[in-house]
Amino acid sequence: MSILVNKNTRLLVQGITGRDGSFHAGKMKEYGTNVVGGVSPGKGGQNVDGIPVFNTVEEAVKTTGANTSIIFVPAPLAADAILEASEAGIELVVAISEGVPTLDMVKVMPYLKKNGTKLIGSNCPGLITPGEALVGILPGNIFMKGNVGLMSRSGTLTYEMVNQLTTNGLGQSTCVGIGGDPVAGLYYQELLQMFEDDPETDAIVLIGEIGGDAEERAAQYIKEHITKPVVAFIAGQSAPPGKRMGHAGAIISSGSGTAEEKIAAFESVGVPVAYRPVEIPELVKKMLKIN
Amino acid sequence: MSILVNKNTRLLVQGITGRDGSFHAGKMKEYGTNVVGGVSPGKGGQNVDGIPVFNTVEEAVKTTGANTSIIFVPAPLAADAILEASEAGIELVVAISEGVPTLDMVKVMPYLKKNGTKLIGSNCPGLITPGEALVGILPGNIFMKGNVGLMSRSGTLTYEMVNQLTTNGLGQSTCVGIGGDPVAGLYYQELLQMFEDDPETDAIVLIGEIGGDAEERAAQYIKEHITKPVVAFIAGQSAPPGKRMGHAGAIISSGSGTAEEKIAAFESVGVPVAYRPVEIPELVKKMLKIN
Amino acid sequence: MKIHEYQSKEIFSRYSIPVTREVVCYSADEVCAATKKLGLPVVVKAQVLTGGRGKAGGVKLARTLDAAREAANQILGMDIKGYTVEKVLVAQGVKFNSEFYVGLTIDRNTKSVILMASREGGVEIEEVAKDNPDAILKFPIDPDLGMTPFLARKIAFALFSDFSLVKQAADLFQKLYKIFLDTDASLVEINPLVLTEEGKLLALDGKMNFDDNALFRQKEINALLEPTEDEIKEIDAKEKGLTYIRLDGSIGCMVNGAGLAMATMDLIKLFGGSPANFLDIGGSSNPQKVIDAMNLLLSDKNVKVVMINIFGGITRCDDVARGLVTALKQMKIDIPIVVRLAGTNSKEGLEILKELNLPEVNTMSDAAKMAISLCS
Amino acid sequence: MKIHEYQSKEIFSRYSIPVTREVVCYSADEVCAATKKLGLPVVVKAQVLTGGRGKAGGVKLARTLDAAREAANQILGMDIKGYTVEKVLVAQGVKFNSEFYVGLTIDRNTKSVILMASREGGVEIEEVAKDNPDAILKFPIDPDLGMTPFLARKIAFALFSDFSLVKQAADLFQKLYKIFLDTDASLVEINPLVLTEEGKLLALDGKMNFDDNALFRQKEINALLEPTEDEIKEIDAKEKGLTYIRLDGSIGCMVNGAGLAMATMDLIKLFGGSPANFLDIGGSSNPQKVIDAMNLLLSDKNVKVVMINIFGGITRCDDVARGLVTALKQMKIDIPIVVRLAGTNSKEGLEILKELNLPEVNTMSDAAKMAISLCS
Repeated sequence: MSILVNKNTRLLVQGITGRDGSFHAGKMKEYGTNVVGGVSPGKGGQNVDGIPVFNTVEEAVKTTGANTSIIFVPAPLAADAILEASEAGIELVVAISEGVPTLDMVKVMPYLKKNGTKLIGSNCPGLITPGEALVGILPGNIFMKGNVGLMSRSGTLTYEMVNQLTTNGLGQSTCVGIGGDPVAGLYYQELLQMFEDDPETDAIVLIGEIGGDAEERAAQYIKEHITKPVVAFIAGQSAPPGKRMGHAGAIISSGSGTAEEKIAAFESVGVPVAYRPVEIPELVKKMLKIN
Repeated sequence: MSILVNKNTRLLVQGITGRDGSFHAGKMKEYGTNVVGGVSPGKGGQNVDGIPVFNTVEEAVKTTGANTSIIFVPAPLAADAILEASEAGIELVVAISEGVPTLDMVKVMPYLKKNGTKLIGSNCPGLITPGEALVGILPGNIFMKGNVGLMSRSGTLTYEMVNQLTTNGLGQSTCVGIGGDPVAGLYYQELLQMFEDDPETDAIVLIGEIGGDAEERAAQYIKEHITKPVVAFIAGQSAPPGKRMGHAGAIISSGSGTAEEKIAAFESVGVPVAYRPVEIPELVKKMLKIN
Repeated sequence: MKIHEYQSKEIFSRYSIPVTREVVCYSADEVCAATKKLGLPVVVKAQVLTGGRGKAGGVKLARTLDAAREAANQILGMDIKGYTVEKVLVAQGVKFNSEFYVGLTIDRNTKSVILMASREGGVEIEEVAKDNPDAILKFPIDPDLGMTPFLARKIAFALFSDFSLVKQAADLFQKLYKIFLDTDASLVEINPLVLTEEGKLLALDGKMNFDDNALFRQKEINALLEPTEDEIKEIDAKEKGLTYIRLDGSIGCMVNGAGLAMATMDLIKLFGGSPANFLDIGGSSNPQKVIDAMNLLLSDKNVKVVMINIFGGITRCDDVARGLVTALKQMKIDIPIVVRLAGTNSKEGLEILKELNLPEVNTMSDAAKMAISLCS
Repeated sequence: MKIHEYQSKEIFSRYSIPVTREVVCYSADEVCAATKKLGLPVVVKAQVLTGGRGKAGGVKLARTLDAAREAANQILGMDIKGYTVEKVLVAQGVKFNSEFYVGLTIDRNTKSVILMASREGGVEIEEVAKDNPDAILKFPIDPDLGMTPFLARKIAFALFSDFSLVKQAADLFQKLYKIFLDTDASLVEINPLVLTEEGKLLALDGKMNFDDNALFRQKEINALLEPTEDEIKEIDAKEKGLTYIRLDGSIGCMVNGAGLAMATMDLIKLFGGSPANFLDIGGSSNPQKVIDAMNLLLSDKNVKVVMINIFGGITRCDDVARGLVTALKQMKIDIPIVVRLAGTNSKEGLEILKELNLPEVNTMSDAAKMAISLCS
């Protein structure tokens, strides 16, 4: 098991002929992901690293049986690419593109819901089920197969955390970078439930950030629906109010969305919070009663 | 039983303070329909014929438990009234308003589908389950309770047909005027299936018109899904090509949608077609083996 | 509502859709001047609000100035399906490699706008639809999404393989959809859309129809209305709440409801008569409407008998009867009238009519037969 | 991106939303002239791109011309949260009966635009949200339907009982939503929306923020950008692919990824140090970016130590190392640098760095502690 991506993932790379698209298509293939095709309008018939390129997602899906798609197209075109994937019957869309206008994402959401398409991102590093499939820009080599599920709003901070887990002998079932945009696809709640339902996941690491109230909602959800142990980390405890820290999510204003509030929310529902990344593996081991 | 409206119908009249709205609200109440409220923005708190008036459909539904709504508002406002009913949780909306712009209706449809709201019309005379509920502008006195289901794209032609049935001792389970607009709610197929599933309906009368291919599609649907006897009538056999006969539906052009084609479609699937209204009761009796 | 080819193409131009260079002309002299301006060859095309002008000889290619003048003389004043040609469009002659069809209209089944496209343009698309339906590609457009870039591209890839053409076509489809929405169209059509020798897509012809129900919010489109005499009558009627269409027969019909009106005409025909018109007096009744309807009906001098068929629903039979009595008192009517009343307040209506001494009929069939017998 | 009150209200006006009559002024003389034009009383309001100007004394009512001049003198040049007031808005004094709040923003949870409205306007809405959350009504807007007339009316009925006000408010809500979409806003706010003694709704104040990601397609909005000096630095940084925010500490940070950057700052603080900035060098790496980042970081003279924390994903550690070597060769850097490399190509990176003779650190914690010790 695991969640969302695995050996049965048949991946399409939208924007495969671009700089990032071609680079990461190669990396994902190298990792062992079943990359079945790429899409780049006007480049149909070519191939990138042996991966066939199609003009439209529909054509690519028909030919390759792709069920998952990763999007590297420029931000102004990303929403359209997501819609194209959904319309063609792709089940999971992972949008890496950074800088997508928020109202584009707002417009996309009802259509995805109608079609039952799952979305991760935009502006996210993707996800990985170690040893099975890497669908994203994560550095595959730091991951290790195991029973810890991880979700995070941040990219490199995730790598840091995963590195801590792996070097401490804690492998991962699936790690998901959900991205930091104001309007994004799958979020803490949905992923918590998926990890809860996944027999291969025994503990969950949730990495949050200042801004918004997603962590507070996640804490509430954990209280009501999650039986597996969860440990959390919140980045941005030192951030000054009213400053945007790179992610749209990471903004504190008017006394809501602060690290203190989020930490309190988790602790009030029995979720231990790490103050330093290095504490994460310790907490997980404690929850799983591993020495 | 019966379909769509019955003793459990709790009806709201949108546009109840208008000329047509107030007149027909009274008529429907007089017939015995459970008219629980009306809506007219700015007139909340008043009453029409003892029927309480509300400012919004939401408020009306909360107060009265309405499950069905009939719309008499002017055509430019009709689509918005339909959306308002759907958003407030109304299950069946009957839009009488004539002259609604087609693109307004196009815009409305996905929302109704998402909400599971059933729509009849726009530009329709409504429907009746004799002895239980009249939701429309049909003249209640010509109907008689019985086992013939009837659906029609036309208003007064329906009355003519019903009159033929009633005076020949053939009562009706439910009669539905589906309206003649290019984009309308429930149509032949959906209603055929409802009548098929209704234990109180033993035969079905389908009254069609020239223009479009709805009758051809209905014939195909009957062939594949309907086991109860169906008889049909097509108006417009004498209409000259290229002329619009009042209903948007009733236009023939370029050799498709003619009465001949529609009649042939029905006859090819074993549905007898009446050439004069007076033949309808004869055909129904024959199908039901009544003398 | 329909508009002329040149008007459709003016709208296309406003949305930066490439069309032929062209000039509308009302005389042969204007055609010559336009030809000089555009350069030879030119195509002279009748501008009439009906189809089939090609078959009727309303489109001519001219390779010389004299030929242009001759074409103008032939086409101006020509009668095409009852429409007199009062203006022609003089368009630059364009060399092209292939012809395509693109049309947007409302699809009753998907309840959305649908784009139809075909590689077999330049011919009557209805014939293609009949003979080779697979040659017409159909793409319903999700009303919530509209014509997204990916959909426009998908359609374009289905027609073209060259990516430069795909881009041109996708852009065109998005613009056409925008035009459709912006103008409340019921049809937007380019046939043919040609691929010129220079590798450009260009609208050689253009056709637009509009949703009459939406004209109230389309002032600019409404201003383009050019009704024929018959249509003016129909429009006047509509303003009075009546739907009137003139036909060729001798039995004037006045009916409430379009379906019943058609069924009445059908019955007259079935029994060997010929209806003079379609006249629907519509839903809610009032006596003035009946008077207006009677006046309208009798303005057609071919009418030898009037048959009135009312099934009362909203329309109350007593109102109709009262209107009829008033109308007949005001007007000198010297032709026979047959009235059949049924439904709401029919008894009261028949009582009111007694003073007119009309023949007694009970059913539609009786009324139709009576009207036919009084006609001959 | 933020704009001034007067700019927001200019946009409102363009959509026919009633606002106070008002003039922007840059000097006390201009304020006097404006006061004469508008008539007494007037309100003089600081125009700065930050909140809390009321508490800071940046808003004054003037009942005489002298008072207006005095207010102008007091407010112009005033410092509000680090922003110097360079212009004031002189607005007509309006008599009103009650104050409301209306705001539109993005709701992460419903993934749609949400309209918030309250009868408790005129005060800090965040305080209302905390003390009396039920006093703020929230209506998410279906992106497929938009602000339909019925929704606008429903919201309006929730605030007003007088139908003339309901109609005014519903109209206002539809316009505000249109502004939100048309301008790619992230916030559109009227606080207070007042009900004047004449029974009209009027925007007394106005606030708009915009989605930075959409500025590429909002040329007009983009032209309104008025960055402060710090912001100019941030914008320059962004153009180079860097996200830079200046803070008050002494440890200059260079990190890849916003989350890791924040975690790095948190760690420095946790160990008793103080970060001088947030600096995210972002995703894909190239040496020039590191040089730019280094230049940017060192332009802050408070920086006493540089701490570089890179976890290689897309960003390859050898690229960062190469950039660093190049940068250090080009620049004269006389303060200590601590570099921690992990992830993709970290070994290669560390190898490249050897020639710089930097202190050796392995973990984030080690690096933070080392930076702090080098700082004192």
